[in-house]
Amino acid sequence: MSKKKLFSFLGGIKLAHRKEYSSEKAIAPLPMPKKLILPLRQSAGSLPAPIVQVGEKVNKGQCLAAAEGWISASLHAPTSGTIRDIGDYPIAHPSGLVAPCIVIEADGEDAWGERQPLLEHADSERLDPETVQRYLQSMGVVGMGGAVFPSHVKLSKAPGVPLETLIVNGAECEPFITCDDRLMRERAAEIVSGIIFLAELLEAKESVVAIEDNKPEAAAAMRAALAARLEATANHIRVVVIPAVYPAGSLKQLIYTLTGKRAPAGVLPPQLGVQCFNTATVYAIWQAVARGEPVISRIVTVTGNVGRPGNLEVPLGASVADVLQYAEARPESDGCLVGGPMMGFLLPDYDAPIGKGANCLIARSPQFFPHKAPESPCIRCTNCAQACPQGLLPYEMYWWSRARDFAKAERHNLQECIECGCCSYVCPSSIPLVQYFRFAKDALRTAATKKEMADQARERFEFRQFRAEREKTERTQKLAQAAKQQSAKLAAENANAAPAEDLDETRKQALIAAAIERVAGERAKVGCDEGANATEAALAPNHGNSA
Amino acid sequence: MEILVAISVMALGALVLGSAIGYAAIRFKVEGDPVVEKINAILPQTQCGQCSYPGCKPYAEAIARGEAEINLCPPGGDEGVHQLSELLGREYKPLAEESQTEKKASVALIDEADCIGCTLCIQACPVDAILGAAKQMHTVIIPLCTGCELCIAPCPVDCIAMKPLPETPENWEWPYPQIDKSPDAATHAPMPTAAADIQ
Amino acid sequence: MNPFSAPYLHRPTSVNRSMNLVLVALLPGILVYLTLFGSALIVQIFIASVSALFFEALLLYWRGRPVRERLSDHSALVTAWLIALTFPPLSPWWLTVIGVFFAIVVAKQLYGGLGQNPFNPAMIAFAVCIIAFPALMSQWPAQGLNLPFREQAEIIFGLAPRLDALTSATPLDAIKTALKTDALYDNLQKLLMNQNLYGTFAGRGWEWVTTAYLCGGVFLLIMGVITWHVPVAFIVSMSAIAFICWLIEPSRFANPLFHLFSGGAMLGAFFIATDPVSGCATPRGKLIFGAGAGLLAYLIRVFGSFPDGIAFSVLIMNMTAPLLDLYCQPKVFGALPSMPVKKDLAAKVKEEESP
Amino acid sequence: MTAYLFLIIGAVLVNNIVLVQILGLCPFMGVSKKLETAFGMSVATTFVLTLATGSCFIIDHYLLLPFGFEYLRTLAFIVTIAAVVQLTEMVIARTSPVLQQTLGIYLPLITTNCAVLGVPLINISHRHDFVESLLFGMASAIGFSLVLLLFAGIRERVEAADVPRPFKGSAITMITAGLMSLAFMGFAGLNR
Repeated sequence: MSKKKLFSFLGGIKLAHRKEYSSEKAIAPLPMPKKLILPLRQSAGSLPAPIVQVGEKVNKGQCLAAAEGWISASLHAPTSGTIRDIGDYPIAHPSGLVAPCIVIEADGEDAWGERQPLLEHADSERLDPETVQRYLQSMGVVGMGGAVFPSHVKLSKAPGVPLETLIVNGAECEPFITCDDRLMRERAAEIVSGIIFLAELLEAKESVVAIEDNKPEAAAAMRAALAARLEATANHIRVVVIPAVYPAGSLKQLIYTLTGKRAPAGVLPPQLGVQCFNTATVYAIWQAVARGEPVISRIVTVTGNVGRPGNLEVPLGASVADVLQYAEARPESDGCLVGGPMMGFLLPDYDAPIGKGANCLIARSPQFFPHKAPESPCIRCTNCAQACPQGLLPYEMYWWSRARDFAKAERHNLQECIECGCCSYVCPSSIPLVQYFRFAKDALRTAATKKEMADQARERFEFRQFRAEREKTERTQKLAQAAKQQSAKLAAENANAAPAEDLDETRKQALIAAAIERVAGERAKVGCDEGANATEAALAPNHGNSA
Repeated sequence: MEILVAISVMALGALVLGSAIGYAAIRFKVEGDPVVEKINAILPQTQCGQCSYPGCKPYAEAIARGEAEINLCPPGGDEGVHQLSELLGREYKPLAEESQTEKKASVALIDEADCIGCTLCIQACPVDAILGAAKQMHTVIIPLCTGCELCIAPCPVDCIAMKPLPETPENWEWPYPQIDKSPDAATHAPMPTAAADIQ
Repeated sequence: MNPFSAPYLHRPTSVNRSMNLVLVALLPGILVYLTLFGSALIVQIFIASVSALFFEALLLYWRGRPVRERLSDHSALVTAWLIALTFPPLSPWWLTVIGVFFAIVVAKQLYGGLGQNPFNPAMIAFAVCIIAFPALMSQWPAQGLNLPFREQAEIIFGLAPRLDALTSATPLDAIKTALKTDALYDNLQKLLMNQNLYGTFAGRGWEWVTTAYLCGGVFLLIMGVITWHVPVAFIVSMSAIAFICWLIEPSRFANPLFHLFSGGAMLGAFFIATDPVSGCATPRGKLIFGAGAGLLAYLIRVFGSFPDGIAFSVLIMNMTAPLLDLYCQPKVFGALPSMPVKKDLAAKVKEEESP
Repeated sequence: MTAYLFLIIGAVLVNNIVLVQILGLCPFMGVSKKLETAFGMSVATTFVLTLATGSCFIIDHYLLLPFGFEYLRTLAFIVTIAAVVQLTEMVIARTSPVLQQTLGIYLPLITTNCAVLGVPLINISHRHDFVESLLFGMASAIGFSLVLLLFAGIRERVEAADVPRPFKGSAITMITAGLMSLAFMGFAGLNR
């Protein structure tokens, strides 16, 4: 295996890994809770539409909500039971707001419905990528690293760009989290099968499993699993150990570390001949195509101030409270983080359910998270700029965000911020920089939506005025025409009596009138068509929004 | 005598410069007013007429002519006034007295049971966001509604009400950080422990 | 419920730590200064510190800001010490207080306090006082001033008469006076030749003070409080212009070493121009800022009307800092050299996304 | 050549029209809120000032002096400047409507910008010849533009600062201008 040069990205920080609490705990299943709350929002893009009724009995793995549109993924029942409600419940979100959910009451039998693994039917011949994409969408496979972007979308290749490197992200750079570590240690064979499947499907020239150097056991397990498969060598799949610098697992930084390619804003990895999947996602893809099991559970690391830290296989829809109770969270904990301590969020409501992106629960206590000083003035020490892996100037972005001057914050590339938290971590003034940036970004997003709506309203208002104008002219024209016909009739009556030289004049007038009429008619028609188009155009984006 | 000469010299100078300006006025004539478009782009396009002009464009034209203040648009809010003052270099003013209160974004909803299908609201809607025909029930196309409230007054049976848009995780915004408070001071619900479960 | 955002981990650092390190880094300079030029400096540091803390507390209280919290960041002390070090040690107490007033109240607190002042407070103090009280601000003591401490304190507090005999022209001053006055032209050559009279490179003990500042500055660099950009750019540009002038006419201009080790050059390069608040913060901006400050400091101290140019050069560069920072932004990670390509790619991606 | 150099350095830095001579404060305070408008104003003023010094020199030298109308100088200069500004405004309105709108009332204000009248008068009192007049006019305008842009940069920053309420707005702007003026005193003596 050839050793390739690694690139080290700008900035980044060294963090205490703190994975020791749960890294030696094997994956254990969480006992099935009695009630599961499944938010429809389990992926980026549009919400899937429920296809079950309240009171309906469902089997484990049965589809509950079907994907709507391309960037969307289906949702399945994590266990057998009865649909109790379809309505708004609090979801795991920093706002603590409610969102549409499907509630299942488990019957305790955990009976699987019919499973149709894709590979069983199409084992001999090469699979058509589109079939795989449709299948994965229907199996609800999304990015399990936290971004929950539908995985089937990422199987599309950029036209004309061959896939140089398929990256499997096992970096897991945030402190505390060990779910991918354990998954790689315990289920390496499945992951490797998944990688081979993806590499062959995407015709990747090489595949790289990136693992941070603080997880030697996972790297060893993956290497052993790769060595056991002949296809692994044929497809040039290898394990690369990368230095543990936060945020090494962030997409852009990981691509740069492994390939030296920098992804500019707005350019997706396939454009650079790279595609990246999380290890848990690869595992989920393999479970779907080989066993016909949709995504109905995920590995969640429970750690922090709990009596029994560990890695649990949690059915989707189990509440955070269920998991915390099982892990024996200590009562003096002050809150629970969902996700890592650098990019996760503090959960406002423990009844919120575990979703496809929730990789870690951390019970907070001052022992693990020492109290932070209140914000003091920024002295532009530039520690943040030196830590920023994106090469931004957080102190400038902060200065303008704080003053709510968002345009100037954008002038300093606010939108390029990946919210990794390095700047806030190093800030000597304890400024919650990331929150300022999120605040500013959200304000900008709202302003953009407002602007879009205003533009649409203006278009429609102007069209309405145009229509009113047209109707008015049409009416006057009709009147004029009637009058003209009247006069023409009169003229015709007179024509017989009129002298010969006047005849020419009358004919000319009639010709002109006819021409005017024709033109006017055409214009009205064109206007109508335009109007129809405009209405269609105005309606089209809303279709996307409401869906 | 000298005064006369001086006056005539100045007059001559003025004449020469005046004719130069006159020529320039014709040569560099400006058609239309592109600023109106810029102002109109800032206005929220609710077409609500709360500024006392019939629609956003007429208000924009009035601002460009210097006839209207820039603080007459309640749907545009404080932000809008700031943007206008930036664009035009005019002094910022808080929203005009009668339109002080900024309203939450809301949309019109027709109580479909009461609707008699009179089409009056359809005629009032400036952005064609109401669907329906004579003697048929009408309905508001919610994504198109600007919340201008112009349809409420014409309704003979008062079946139209404004409903604020709900806050969802999708349109939720991160709040401005609390500066003087340590984030650790935030209060938390008690941890769900096994003991709590038994209760 | 007001949510607060990630990250929930923080490195235990504070503003207070870096300010304290700056104070520590000033100590060697202060010690050498004390031994060579008398103990009056201690009194000045005391006056400046007390008045700075007083004004800062007053303004913070008046503005309803947390007084103790803000005072404990020690930024006012840094300003006070810099004022004490740049003012002549025997200047009357009220001069120092006026300087501190302008620094803390006008240049700092009126702009919102720490982190928001566009000009370096200590240098504002120096500039105000040298323009308002030029005579008092150029009374520098001769080396080995051996008045008892008590007497020096009495001079500062106006209890004893000021003695002209105590003061002597600084080397910079002497050379400038000679350069500007034709009558003293021969004198100038003598001054430049007579290296004994002037010590090894900057004369009269000042070289030892500036060397101590240099050591303190290197300490700050090692501790990571400042970056190398400003001091290096400052020293390079000042020696470059000094070297050019010296090469053209060695009989009129002093050598680069003399300039680097006289007056406030080292203090300016490591402690004043590196102020992150009023200076540049981008790497390229810092280089331009340092180079500009070094160049202007040389021009002003050699050709201008003031004995030393550090204060004015830093203030002038402070004015340019916002614009320099705006146009020296570093490249964002992954930014392509040409924008159209990027947009083109992005558009293609969008088409791909929506079949 | 050195004389011209010193003339330029003198006009741009040492005797800066705004910060040292304290002329042209109206646009300095009024149009420095945003960098973009400040840039527009700089360009407009540079253009007008150069043109005004040139035309005023011609008027003075070939019209007023030969006929002994020196006492009409102020009047004649004002008329000339007004005409030049009018022409500039028309050209700008045609070529850049946004610039015209953002400059708003400030473009006609150049007419009453005392710097524009002051520079030709200083030219006369310093007995500059035509080339020197033009150079001096241009250098003064560059000095004006320089400090206007720097001032705009600082003001944008200060605008977002936590300035005590009584000092918000014009007050802190005046203080900033004063401190800038203080800094510019550092250039004193450099042109000798």
